[in-house]
Amino acid sequence: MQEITGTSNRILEVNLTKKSFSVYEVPKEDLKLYLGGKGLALKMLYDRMEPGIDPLGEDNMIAIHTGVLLGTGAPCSGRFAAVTKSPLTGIMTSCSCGGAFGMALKTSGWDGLIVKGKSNTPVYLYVDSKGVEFRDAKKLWGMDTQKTQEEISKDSGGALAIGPAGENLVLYANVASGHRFLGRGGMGAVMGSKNLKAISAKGKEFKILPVNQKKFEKAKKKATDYINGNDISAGSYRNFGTNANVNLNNAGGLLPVRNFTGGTHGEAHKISGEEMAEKFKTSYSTCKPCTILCGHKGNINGQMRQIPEYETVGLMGSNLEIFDPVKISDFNEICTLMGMDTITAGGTIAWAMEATERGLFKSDLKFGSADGVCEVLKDIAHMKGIGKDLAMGSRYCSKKYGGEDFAIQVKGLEMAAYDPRGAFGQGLSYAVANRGACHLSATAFGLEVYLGLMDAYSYRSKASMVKYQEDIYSAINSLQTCVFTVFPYELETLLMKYSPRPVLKFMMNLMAGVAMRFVDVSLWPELWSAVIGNRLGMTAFLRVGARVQVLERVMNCAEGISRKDDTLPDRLLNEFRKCDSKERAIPLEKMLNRYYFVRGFDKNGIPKERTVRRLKIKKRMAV
Amino acid sequence: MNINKYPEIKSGGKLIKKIYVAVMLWIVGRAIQAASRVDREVKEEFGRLSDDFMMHLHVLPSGPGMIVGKDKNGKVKYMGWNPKGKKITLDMKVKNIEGAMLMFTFQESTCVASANNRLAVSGNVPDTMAFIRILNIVETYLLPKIITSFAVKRYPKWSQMSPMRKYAGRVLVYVRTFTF
Amino acid sequence: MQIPGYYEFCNKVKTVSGHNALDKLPEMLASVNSVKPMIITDRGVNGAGLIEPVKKALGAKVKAGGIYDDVPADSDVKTVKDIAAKYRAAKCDSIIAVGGGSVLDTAKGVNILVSENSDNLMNFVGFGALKRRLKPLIAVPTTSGTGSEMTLVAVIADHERDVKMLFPSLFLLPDFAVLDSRMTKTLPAALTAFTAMDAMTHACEAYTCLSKNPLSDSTAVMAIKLISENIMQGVKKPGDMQARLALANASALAGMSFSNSMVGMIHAIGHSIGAICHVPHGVCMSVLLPYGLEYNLHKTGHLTGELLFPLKGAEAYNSAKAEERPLLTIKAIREMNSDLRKATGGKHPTCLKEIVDRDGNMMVPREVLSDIALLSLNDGAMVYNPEDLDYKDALMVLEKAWEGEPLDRKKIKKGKKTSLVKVKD
Amino acid sequence: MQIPDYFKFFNKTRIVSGKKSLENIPYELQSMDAVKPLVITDKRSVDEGLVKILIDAYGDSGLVIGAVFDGVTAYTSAKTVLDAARLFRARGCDSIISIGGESCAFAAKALNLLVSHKTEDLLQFDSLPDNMHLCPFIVIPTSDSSGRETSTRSVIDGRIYESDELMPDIAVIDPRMLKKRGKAETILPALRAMAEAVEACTEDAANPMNDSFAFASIQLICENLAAAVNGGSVKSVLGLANGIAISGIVWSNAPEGIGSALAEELAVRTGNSRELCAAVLLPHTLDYKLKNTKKSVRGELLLPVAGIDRYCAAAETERGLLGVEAVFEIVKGMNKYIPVTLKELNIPRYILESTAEAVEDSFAKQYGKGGALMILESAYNGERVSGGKK
Repeated sequence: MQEITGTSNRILEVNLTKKSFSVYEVPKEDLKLYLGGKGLALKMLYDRMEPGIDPLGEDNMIAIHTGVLLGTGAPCSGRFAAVTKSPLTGIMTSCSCGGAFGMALKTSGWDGLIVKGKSNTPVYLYVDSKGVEFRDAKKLWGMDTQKTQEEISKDSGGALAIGPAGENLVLYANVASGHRFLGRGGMGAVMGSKNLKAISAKGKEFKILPVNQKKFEKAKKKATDYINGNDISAGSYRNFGTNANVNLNNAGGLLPVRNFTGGTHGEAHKISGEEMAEKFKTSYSTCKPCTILCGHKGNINGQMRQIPEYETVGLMGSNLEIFDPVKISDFNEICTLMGMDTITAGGTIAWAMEATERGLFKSDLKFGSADGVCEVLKDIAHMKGIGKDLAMGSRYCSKKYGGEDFAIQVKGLEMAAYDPRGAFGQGLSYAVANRGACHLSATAFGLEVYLGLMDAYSYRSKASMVKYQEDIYSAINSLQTCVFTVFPYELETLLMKYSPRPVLKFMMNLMAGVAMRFVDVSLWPELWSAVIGNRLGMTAFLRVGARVQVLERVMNCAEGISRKDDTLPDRLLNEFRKCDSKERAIPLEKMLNRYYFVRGFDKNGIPKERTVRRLKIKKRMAV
Repeated sequence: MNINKYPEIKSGGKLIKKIYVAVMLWIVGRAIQAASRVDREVKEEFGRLSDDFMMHLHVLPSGPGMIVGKDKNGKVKYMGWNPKGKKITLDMKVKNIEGAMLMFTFQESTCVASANNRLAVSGNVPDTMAFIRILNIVETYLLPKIITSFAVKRYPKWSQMSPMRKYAGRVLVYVRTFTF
Repeated sequence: MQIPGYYEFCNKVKTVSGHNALDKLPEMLASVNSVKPMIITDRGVNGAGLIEPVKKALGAKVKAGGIYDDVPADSDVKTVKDIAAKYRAAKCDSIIAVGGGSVLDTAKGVNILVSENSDNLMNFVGFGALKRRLKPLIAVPTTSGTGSEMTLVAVIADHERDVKMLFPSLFLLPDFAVLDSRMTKTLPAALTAFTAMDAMTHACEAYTCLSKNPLSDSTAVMAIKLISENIMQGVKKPGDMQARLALANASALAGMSFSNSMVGMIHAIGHSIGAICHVPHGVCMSVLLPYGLEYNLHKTGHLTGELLFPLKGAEAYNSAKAEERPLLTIKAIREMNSDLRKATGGKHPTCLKEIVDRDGNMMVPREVLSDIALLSLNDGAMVYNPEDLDYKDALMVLEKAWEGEPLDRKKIKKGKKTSLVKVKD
Repeated sequence: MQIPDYFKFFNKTRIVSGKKSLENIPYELQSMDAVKPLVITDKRSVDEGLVKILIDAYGDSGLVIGAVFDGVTAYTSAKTVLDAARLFRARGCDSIISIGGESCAFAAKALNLLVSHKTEDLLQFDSLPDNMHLCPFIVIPTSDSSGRETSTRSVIDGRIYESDELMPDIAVIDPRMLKKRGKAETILPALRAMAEAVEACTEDAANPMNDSFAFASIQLICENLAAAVNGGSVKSVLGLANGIAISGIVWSNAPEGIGSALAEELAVRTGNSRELCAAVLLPHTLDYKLKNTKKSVRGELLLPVAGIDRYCAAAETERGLLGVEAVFEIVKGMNKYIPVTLKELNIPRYILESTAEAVEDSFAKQYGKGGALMILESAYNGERVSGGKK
């Protein structure tokens, strides 16, 4: 078992057309500026890909990067990042996943993988320390994600696989690694368009050792104490998983009900984490290694199944007014096997139900009734019947059949299960998130509703709060560690833990920009510099986040994104939730102007020359 | 969507404008009556009109009006504003108070006003033409040259040739208009 | 194209134009769901066999409710009542009016009576009397000049009380105007010339009078262009269907233009000549056109200058300087009149004294001019003329028009000069 | 002047434009037997005080406004129309007035369909007859209008409803309703309207009546655009609004041209506004037509675009080319305020290809196989169309 201290900095560049591969050494400069994970993967695509290429064409690429912390045993570091150009939204999409493939790839001696070109026959890759083998995948073609992984994991530590949805180019097909997914943006369809069925890695050939073992152990212990001390990471998430959000959102009026018309629902408790844990006697089934342990599995009428995450429960449950956890779990299983993103599938089916109700679309889907949904999901995966249209996402369908005002999506990506009208900051976050309506770009509702540190119904200082959270999340995704570490690492620090709540509230509401600077985010850079060896201060860490965010915006603007796309669907701007008697509307324009100013964009949402230069982003595309 | 969030809206009134137009109509009515005695041309025009000529110029829907016509023995008289009990042969309706304001602040001459479809005239056409000519002459008497030259296509030549007729006429018309 | 301070433009008529546009008649009737139309025409049109294409177009599917073909030269109340009675007896549900201005006015009158099912036209006189859409009315003009298929005024005379009733209402606009070149195929050369010049006058006056507006301007320019390009062809070769269609379109365009921008002194005087000497309307128009433009030169000289382009084409316009253009336009119209006179073998007059009836004696004696002048002062069109006219001005114009010499412009009493182009006296 | 063998022309809308035209509305409604209108508008028009101006104009008319429904949003959905219909019936209204841009007019037309047929279901109207009796409908264009208010079309939930009767009875263009807008917001609706009018009169099936309307619209827009954008004088803004309103009528009487089809498809795919796409594509569609179609571009186009003097000074054969160049001048002259190439909009190539493909087949006969793509490519980098005559 050889050893790697720090990182190997070696990236595999695989060309599917020529069936060849080469090794790319990451320059020190990029490692310093982009750390790794999402940041480095994005930078690699920025250097190689021209704007305006067809996402399902031959020139699209997928860049996977494991990040520095993976394999070192740091808490919640079992995740890797992947970036590509999304066929669903036509702009860049970056996902992170906790599957076993990451560890396998890292311990095979590689830091990342770039896939280019297109193979004319179905193929899957086998990676080991020597390089890449192109193996025929004809007999794998058509298998679901779990069966595919069983087939090829005889000689591999972990694998990535697409299901029938990816093969049939469903625009929101995802990529499975064990029970975890590179979920959003249709990365499965990109692999499908390259006839790439799976990638498996041998793993367990190298041992990853941090450069400064003593400093790393100290930081690791501090991190573990924080996690175990925090009541969110150790309390609600550890016991009930992400579904702990159901009751919180229901109380805060954020729960999506009947295609985002209602904010709460009486029967929401049936699908809450607490009830499911007790009903299905759940046990842990998480990314490896993890300290928070939020993933769960349970006995659902006789079968041991992964408990659906909150997003699935929200969008395929309350959003369709279905409150039977077993049914939701059935939908989740089909999406897992077929390899489809449950958020977009849920959002599109919710649109279809309302469009049918209004006579714009022909289907027998009805709110509140689960029958027909399983068949529709299968039809979508195989592009049959109405599935052919629904496979294109709700933006395409609403443009074709009408009903654009209740297609709940931004830039083509369906909205996650938090209704922004209950947390205005979240509305801004959805509008400006680089990926589309994604909640992992900045979880503003956490501060506004869960912790109650900011007034949910005011626009004041929301822009600087969203900008700060976007930076910290991008930075965390560039280490590559789990974003749930935000709660313990930030809230358990001395300043935040012991300062009185009213002072915190006052500071956050009025001077969020200033208040944010006092938050102690030193733990992440400590872990990172312990592993790599060279110093990374807190401000430099946040600047990496800002650099990655602005780079992604530059790449998106080169695809035509500007202020006209930073908006919310009509329903969320002009209609009001049933539970909101005061009928408060989201002041998006005000927040947007402030956000552009804080971000250094011009009035039309294009990054200014000065901003790009100051963040040391190499000018490559005419924006 | 609750209905009573969208209330019915009654139309307000434009009292000052109505008063202004009423006063102007009164003055012009009286001035026509005066001019029919003072000015030769106006007398001829009225002469050519039928005996039961009765003209009612009023503002829709219920705005001020004036009635000028020939009484029993053929004399031209201003007969107030109430059309009840009178047989109107020429009915000139101004479509709205704003149209009347444009006319009586002389931003639009009578010809331009009818060209702009501000007036709805029913009754035979020759009477209308005669009335317009009479109105032009009366305006020449009532108003100074600068204003009238806006209100008329061509400032009447006779006012240069015989200033006596114009100024004497103007004095007489004013006297008759404001004495009862 | 200066946007005026205020204007209104309306032409709610569905125009259907083409060499055999009449074949679409059943389709039109269906679209206004009428199954039993009544055809109204006059003896001249029926005699010339112009009803055959209409009957053929209706064919088996649609049975005409009846044909009434003795509408007199100018419409009167009695005829309207007769037709209305026939219409009700045959339970018709729409009217097809085939003919000139008087047939159309009669049809409009009938349409009022049958739609409002009353018998007395009097209580619909004047503005705003009609409040609802009337029954369908399809106009098939057989002369390319009056443009009455596009106008909203119906004039019906009441001969007992010798008064002309005016019915100005948007609801009187026909639903369809069918411009079929076969309808004017048999129009003799002289009539073609008169009616075309009538349309030309409509367009020229619409371009220069007070209610001038962008749409009337562009339709007027288009009409003049079509007429100047096709009039000679239409007169010389009556069989040329393309020229016929062009003239029919031009007349409709001119109708569209003048029914919104109104006409001025030329029509005022023309109506009076028609009323006193019973001269066909088109004849007076072609003679008086140059004089009207000359009289208003100091007011609308620049607009008359712009008319040179549709009349004589781009080269003539470009080679002339701005000051010369108005006079060139008037000269061009006079030349057109004399060319038409040659082409129609002397039937087309260039001045009032040359107007002769069928058996050659003069229709407009000199001594009648003063009555015409007086009558023209009271014609509604005078309101829209850019310059005022009193009795002496009208008489001077008529005398010059009688002689056939151009106006002596020094004699014109000029109000405020608004012409942007200084035209040499 | 070539007259087609057969054509139809219909303009139901009466244009009332200019000073104090709003005050005519009570009289006009009464002359159509209506006394109680429902006003359909959007929040922006209410905030700008346009509704207040109408209410003042109603002063002394003795009439009542049924209600002011301001629920119309940029994307008009059936739900909004049904709400308006409920309000219409509850207040016992008998006519409709729409204040605002395209979406208010579309909602008003759909409302007219619903209340005149006393039904709740919009979807039954897939093909509309041309002789329905609808309630009196008055449109009041504002600075957001881009021409479709006075057209025969209404788009609700992305579905198209088209009939001659949907045209408004009267379009009242009053300078007080034309509030000042930013430079781009003034230019775009005007250029889109000009694109519709230019396309209508350069089609093969152009007829003299629609041409005269188109020429009037183009001339009004070209003459007033520069003044309206810089100084914004009342006359120029009023002229522009008239030009835009007339272009709606012209568009309804002409077959759909390749330019507007491409603009529509591009707007749907890229999220840019229809006005911007139409403005960018206009010169290049013309340029392609000039060089690669049999009929090329007729000389008469130069007259309204460049004015009578430049037209008469140009040689007969040159006019087509000069007309196209004049259009280039006008559109490209606006590059300080709006993007004038697809490149500036960063539209990826594969979207250009799929747009061209979607539009190709219905115009292949007239524009040849690769026509649509060539137009988009030349619009991408802003150069003249390659190949063809010059």
